[in-house]
Amino acid sequence: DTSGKKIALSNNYAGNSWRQAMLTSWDKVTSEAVKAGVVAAADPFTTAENQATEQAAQIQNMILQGYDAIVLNAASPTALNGAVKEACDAGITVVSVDGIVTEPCAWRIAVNFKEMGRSQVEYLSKKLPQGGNLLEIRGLAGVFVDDEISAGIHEGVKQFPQFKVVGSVHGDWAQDVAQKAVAGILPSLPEVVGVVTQGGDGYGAAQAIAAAKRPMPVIVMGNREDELKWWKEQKDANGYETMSVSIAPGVSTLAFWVAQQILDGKEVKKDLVVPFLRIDQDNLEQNLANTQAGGVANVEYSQADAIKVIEAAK
Amino acid sequence: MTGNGSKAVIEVADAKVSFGAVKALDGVTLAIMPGECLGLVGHNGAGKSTIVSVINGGLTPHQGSICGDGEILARYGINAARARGVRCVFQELSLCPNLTVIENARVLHRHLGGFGWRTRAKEVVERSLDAVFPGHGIASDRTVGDLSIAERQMVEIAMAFSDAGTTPRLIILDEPTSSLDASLADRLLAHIRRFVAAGGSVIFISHILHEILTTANRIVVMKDGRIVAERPAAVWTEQSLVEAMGSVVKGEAHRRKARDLADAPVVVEQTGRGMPFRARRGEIVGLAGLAGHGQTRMLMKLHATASADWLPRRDPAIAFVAGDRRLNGIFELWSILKNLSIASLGDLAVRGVVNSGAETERAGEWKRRIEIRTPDMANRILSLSGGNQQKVLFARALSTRAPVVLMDDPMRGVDVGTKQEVYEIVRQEAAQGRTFVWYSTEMEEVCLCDRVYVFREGAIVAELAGDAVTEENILAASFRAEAA
Amino acid sequence: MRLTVSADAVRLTIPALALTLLLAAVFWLQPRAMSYIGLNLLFNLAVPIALATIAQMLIMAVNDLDLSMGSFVSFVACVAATFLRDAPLVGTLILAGVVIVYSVLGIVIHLRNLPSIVVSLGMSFVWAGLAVLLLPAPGGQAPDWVRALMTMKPPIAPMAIVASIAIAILAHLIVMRSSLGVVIRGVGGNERSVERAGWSVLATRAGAYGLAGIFAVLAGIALVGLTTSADANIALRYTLLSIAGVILGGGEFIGGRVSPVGAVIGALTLTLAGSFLSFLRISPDWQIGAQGAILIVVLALRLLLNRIESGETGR
Amino acid sequence: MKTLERLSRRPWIWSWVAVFLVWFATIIVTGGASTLGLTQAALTFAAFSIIVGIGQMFVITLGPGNVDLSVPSTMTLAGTVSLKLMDVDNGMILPGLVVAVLIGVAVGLLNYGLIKALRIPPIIATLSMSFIVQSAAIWTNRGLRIKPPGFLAEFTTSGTLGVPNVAIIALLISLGAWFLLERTIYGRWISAIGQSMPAARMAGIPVDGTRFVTYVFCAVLAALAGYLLACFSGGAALNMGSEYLLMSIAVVVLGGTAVAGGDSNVPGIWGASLFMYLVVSMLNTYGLGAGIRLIMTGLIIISVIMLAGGRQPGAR
Ligand SMILES: Nc1ncnc2c1ncn2[C@@H]1O[C@H](COP(=O)(O)OP(=O)(O)OP(=O)(O)O)[C@@H](O)[C@H]1O
Ligand SMILES: Nc1ncnc2c1ncn2[C@@H]1O[C@H](COP(=O)(O)OP(=O)(O)OP(=O)(O)O)[C@@H](O)[C@H]1O
Ligand SMILES: [Mg+2]
Ligand SMILES: [Mg+2]
Repeated sequence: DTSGKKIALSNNYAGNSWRQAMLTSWDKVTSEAVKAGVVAAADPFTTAENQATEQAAQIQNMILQGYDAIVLNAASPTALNGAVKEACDAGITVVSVDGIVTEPCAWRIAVNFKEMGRSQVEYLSKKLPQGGNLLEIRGLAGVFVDDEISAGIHEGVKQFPQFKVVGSVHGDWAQDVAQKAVAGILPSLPEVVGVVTQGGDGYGAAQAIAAAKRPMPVIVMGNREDELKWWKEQKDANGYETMSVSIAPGVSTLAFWVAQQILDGKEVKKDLVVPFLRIDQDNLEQNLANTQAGGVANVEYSQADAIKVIEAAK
Repeated sequence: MTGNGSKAVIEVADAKVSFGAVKALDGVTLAIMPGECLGLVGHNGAGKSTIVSVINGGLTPHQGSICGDGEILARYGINAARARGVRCVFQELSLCPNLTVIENARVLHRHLGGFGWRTRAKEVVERSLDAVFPGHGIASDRTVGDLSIAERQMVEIAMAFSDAGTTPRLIILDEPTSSLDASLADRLLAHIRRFVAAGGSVIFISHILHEILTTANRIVVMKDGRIVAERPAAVWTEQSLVEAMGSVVKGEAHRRKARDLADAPVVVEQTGRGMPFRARRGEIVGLAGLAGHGQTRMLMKLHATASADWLPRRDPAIAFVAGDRRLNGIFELWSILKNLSIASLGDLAVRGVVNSGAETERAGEWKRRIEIRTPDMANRILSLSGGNQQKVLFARALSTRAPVVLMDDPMRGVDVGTKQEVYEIVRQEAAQGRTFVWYSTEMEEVCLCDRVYVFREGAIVAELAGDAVTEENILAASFRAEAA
Repeated sequence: MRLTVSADAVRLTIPALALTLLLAAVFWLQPRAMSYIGLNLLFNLAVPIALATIAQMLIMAVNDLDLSMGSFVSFVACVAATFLRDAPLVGTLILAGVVIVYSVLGIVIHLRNLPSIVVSLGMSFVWAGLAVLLLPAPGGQAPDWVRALMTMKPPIAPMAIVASIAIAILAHLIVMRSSLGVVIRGVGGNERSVERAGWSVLATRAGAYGLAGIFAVLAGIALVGLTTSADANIALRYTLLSIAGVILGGGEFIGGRVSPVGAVIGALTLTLAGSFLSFLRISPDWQIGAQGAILIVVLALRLLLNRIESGETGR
Repeated sequence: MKTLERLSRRPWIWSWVAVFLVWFATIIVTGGASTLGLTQAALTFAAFSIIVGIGQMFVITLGPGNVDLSVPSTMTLAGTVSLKLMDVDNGMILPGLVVAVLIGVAVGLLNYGLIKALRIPPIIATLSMSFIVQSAAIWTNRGLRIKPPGFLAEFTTSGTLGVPNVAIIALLISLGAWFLLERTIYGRWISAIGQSMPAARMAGIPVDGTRFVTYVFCAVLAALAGYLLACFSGGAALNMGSEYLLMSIAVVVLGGTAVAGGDSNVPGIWGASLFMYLVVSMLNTYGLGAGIRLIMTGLIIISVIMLAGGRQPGAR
């Protein structure tokens, strides 16, 4: 019985649509759970700036506030370990998700970001068997997710040597930054057949390429509504084909249920994996219809989903 | 050399210094003997401060040599000068306002360091303050920024006379009395005489001639970067000094005839502690009293009430001539021209756009009118000497249409000739209906006013009008409260 | 002598009162914080901030501003989590080297009469780049001795409090009591007069920057001791935090008016303000805005207390 | 020779020299084939930094400590709110613009209100305000990306006679700013305030009014830039302004405006903005990693200021 337990969400960043979708999902799912008496409280907290130090302080405050579990989307996989350890020592269950932490006492609900990067190249190799030049758009330098996805992409290129990454820019996971960076490097690039991305940057790249009046390469999308819509327009106009992949913001709700299960005394393995959310040519319309205008394609999880994930890991 | 046996403390021979086209020093030879007070006078921009910088080691002349005690000093710099006991009180205040008096002493005396320096510095400063300005009432742990200008000047002077390891031998005082009232100035002059009698040397620069005449042993007159006359003090008179400086003698600054202005409308008014303040149209109202007794504060308050902070006024109500020009007078990055026109831009602009032709013309007019010494009004304001900068501030205020002009001891560092001209301008403007509120530390100026308010401890304690405006009456009023 | 202390104390009362009020509010909201462990949790992340604030204060004392503080502390954290642990000698040499770089920056800024804001802006890119090269992805591990030091449990008061007091005293001795400190502040107050007294302003500025470098290095090391590992972006917000801390503590941008004890109090206040907010449980939409609001409130408090104080002393 | 010497004393010349060097180094990689594309891209993206940079320059001119840190969040709020209001409707373009400008006015008003009422340093006041404004942006539509009206999207991404439209807008704003600074009383006033606030007050300048207008002006330009950027990049994002915090300050100071206040110049903003964009493009083109890229950017900034600094500012 967890009806007396309090769970907190520690979030390090709220400045983009993905994180906003995550917060919305959290609110939707947990407020029902609280109403149903499953848990006593499920409060979300966001730091003002995207910094590990501020999030560490936030976790320390949660310890003082007496939460029983903390769901954590971490600014850094390692820099919060000190605070997480303190929380564990205080008897608090810590479940990290999306941005996971390496501290052994915490649970991790991880997305295989490497695989996410590799699968993009794999997809391209099926679409463009003859290979060609790729442009890579990276995220924010020095952030774990950026490094992982990029490593996956380069692994993929090694696996499919017909591809060559001829240019690499940092788009900071933002459409406008990506647009700017791509526009700057594009004039000096040879013909590009594919653009591999990290999410949130595909539409910006498409705009920059269109502005330069170049043939449109295959741009891997990141599940944003504007990306999907653009894709749909292109598809209708000239049969444009690509795929879209990202992690669903709703994973926070999965973490919520996992934390609830742990508090309930269930045996749960420390490392759980969630699949990423992939959209393909055939299910584009369906996904687009389900995505809020201006939002991110999303999946929310139920208690049953959580139990399934936990069982699968055993 | 000078030929009277003993060797000069410092001797500068044929020093030349130029700043761009301006020849600040054009071959100056000057020797300071032990046990003498050398008076140095000259119009604004004559090169007095520049020769001081050379002697002090802060400025290497482009040509010429410096000797000390008979030997040529090849590598002369600030530290060499200090090691020889040369100390300087600069024309502009040069303490660190954020430090306490003690800490300033530490900065000034490089060799005061080591464990427990605070105690030693405190001793050094207080001893010297007590000696120069007995009964000064300045606590040595106060932050300099909290002191009044007069107090800061006192501290600075006392520091120069203080002895922390190296005995001061030559003390240079560049207009030290400009912020001091008469009684403090007297104390300083007395101390200079004592110091000189004990064998020390002093270079004393002032525009207040009687101070020089009563204190110096020998007086040197500078003009346009050269020494034009040098005689023992006893043979100089105020008259002959002024003549030597090149100013036309206007005789005693004559008092204007007492006018009856009782019917003129009151244009500014302020009540507070003490007697109310009131100024009528066309009147010259003086603010007197010992320095730092609330006169400047009163001016600031008058200015604040009559000037707009949010919306520009179509007709300026009040203009201000600053005394502390570094702090609230000049704009250092700008040319002389822009500095002059800033307060009257409203008249020189059409719909907010400045008419640069009219601006240049207006500036040229004022350059002639009060003789700003510069080849080109487009030069930077900092290329002017202190007194000339002050003239620009005058021109700035007078060129507005404001019916009231506040003056915060504006003649600081202005030479005698210019002063006479400015007095004349003030008189003319007053006759045409402009009101002047004039704070001055110089009695002569206060006596030019139609009416005088005497300040004491932040309040007006006396009002003197017409023939009652005399030095004796003002002094009496200034000190009356003390006696009470 | 006694008077000096009390004059300083008067200036300190305002930030100190702000801190006390905030602390009282936090205790009222969350009585659990009123314990040894609670205080440690509230304040331990303030220790590196306090050190960075002192570093910033030293730079501000000579009328400069360091916009690279955050990326420099991040860089130091990266060095501490890698070299300092794996090859202590190399790590120490690197850290000594960057302190020298800081001094050199002071020299360059002085000699070429450059705006410190631009130079440090440029340096912030350089430090960030070096940090990314050193740790492309977050990682590394704090040296054990650092970890041990930062998690020490001294008797009576928690480590966070002890360390803050120690930092305040040390900085006070250096900046307010030592001759070097006086000259550094003198340069901020009136550079020309310091020069005329025969001091080398160049050397003084180099000294101030070097000292700031040392404190910033300590901040980076302390930070790694708390977080156990580093990343290239770990302390970016220290730039603005350190400036805000100095201001909160009664310091000023120009004129060499600084207060080390005030700066430490300012850093503690800023940290506490964050905690105060999370105890209030504001709607997520407005949590970021509330951080702004609390800064405003704390500063308004400073103004209010200032008014009261100036009313009392009649100044 | 004379002109060369006079030119070398202009504070903005160094950023322009740097621009040409970097531009040349970049196009040489492709043997000049990328000239037109790169130049157009540079003009397009520099335009946004120019617009926010000009506003920031006016504020920085007000003297030490004056800086507006709320620029990024103002851009975000103006972008999100106006795009939400226009809701892809071409007929709502003007109301959208008006709302963006009003947001700028409101932020500027609050900024100066805080500075004045609480007497806190502008750097702290605007930082606090930026948090509040950012929250307001989150609160209005939680970061949903709404597309701009078709006409605006088309207008902002295309050009006239080969010159990007946004660059033309930036040019018009720059000309206006230059005129304000060099020819009007207002320009004199901010320069005077920047040199010495007490002196400005004593010279009869309405100090508060002038500073207030300047902060509003800066916020309005930021809002305008946010509006344009949101239209240009196909929707407003919550983090769309974040780059422009350091950028707006960097272009001002690199452009030769005195950080100590009182002295500003518009051509330098253009040089510096183009430079900041081209440097990143150049390093990307050369395929350098993020670390090296950052280090190079920093070193180049320092070298430019070393070349430009140490000069004796001429009489103005
Ligand atoms: N600035 C950031 N700092 C840290 N993590 C981030 C940042 N931006 C995105 N992430 C993380 O990177 C991963 C991918 O996020 P994603 O890029 O899909 O969102 P997003 O691009 O920011 O959304 P949006 O469309 O609008 O910009 C997620 O784990 C997300 O939380
Ligand atoms: N730093 C400088 N740059 C350019 N010109 C200077 C500089 N310092 C002094 N001058 C010029 O040198 C000349 C001598 O100046 P100085 O300050 O020595 O005059 P002064 O006799 O002290 O005048 P005052 O009585 O007004 O103080 C003046 O014409 C002045 O304009
Ligand atoms: Mg994104
Ligand atoms: Mg002089």
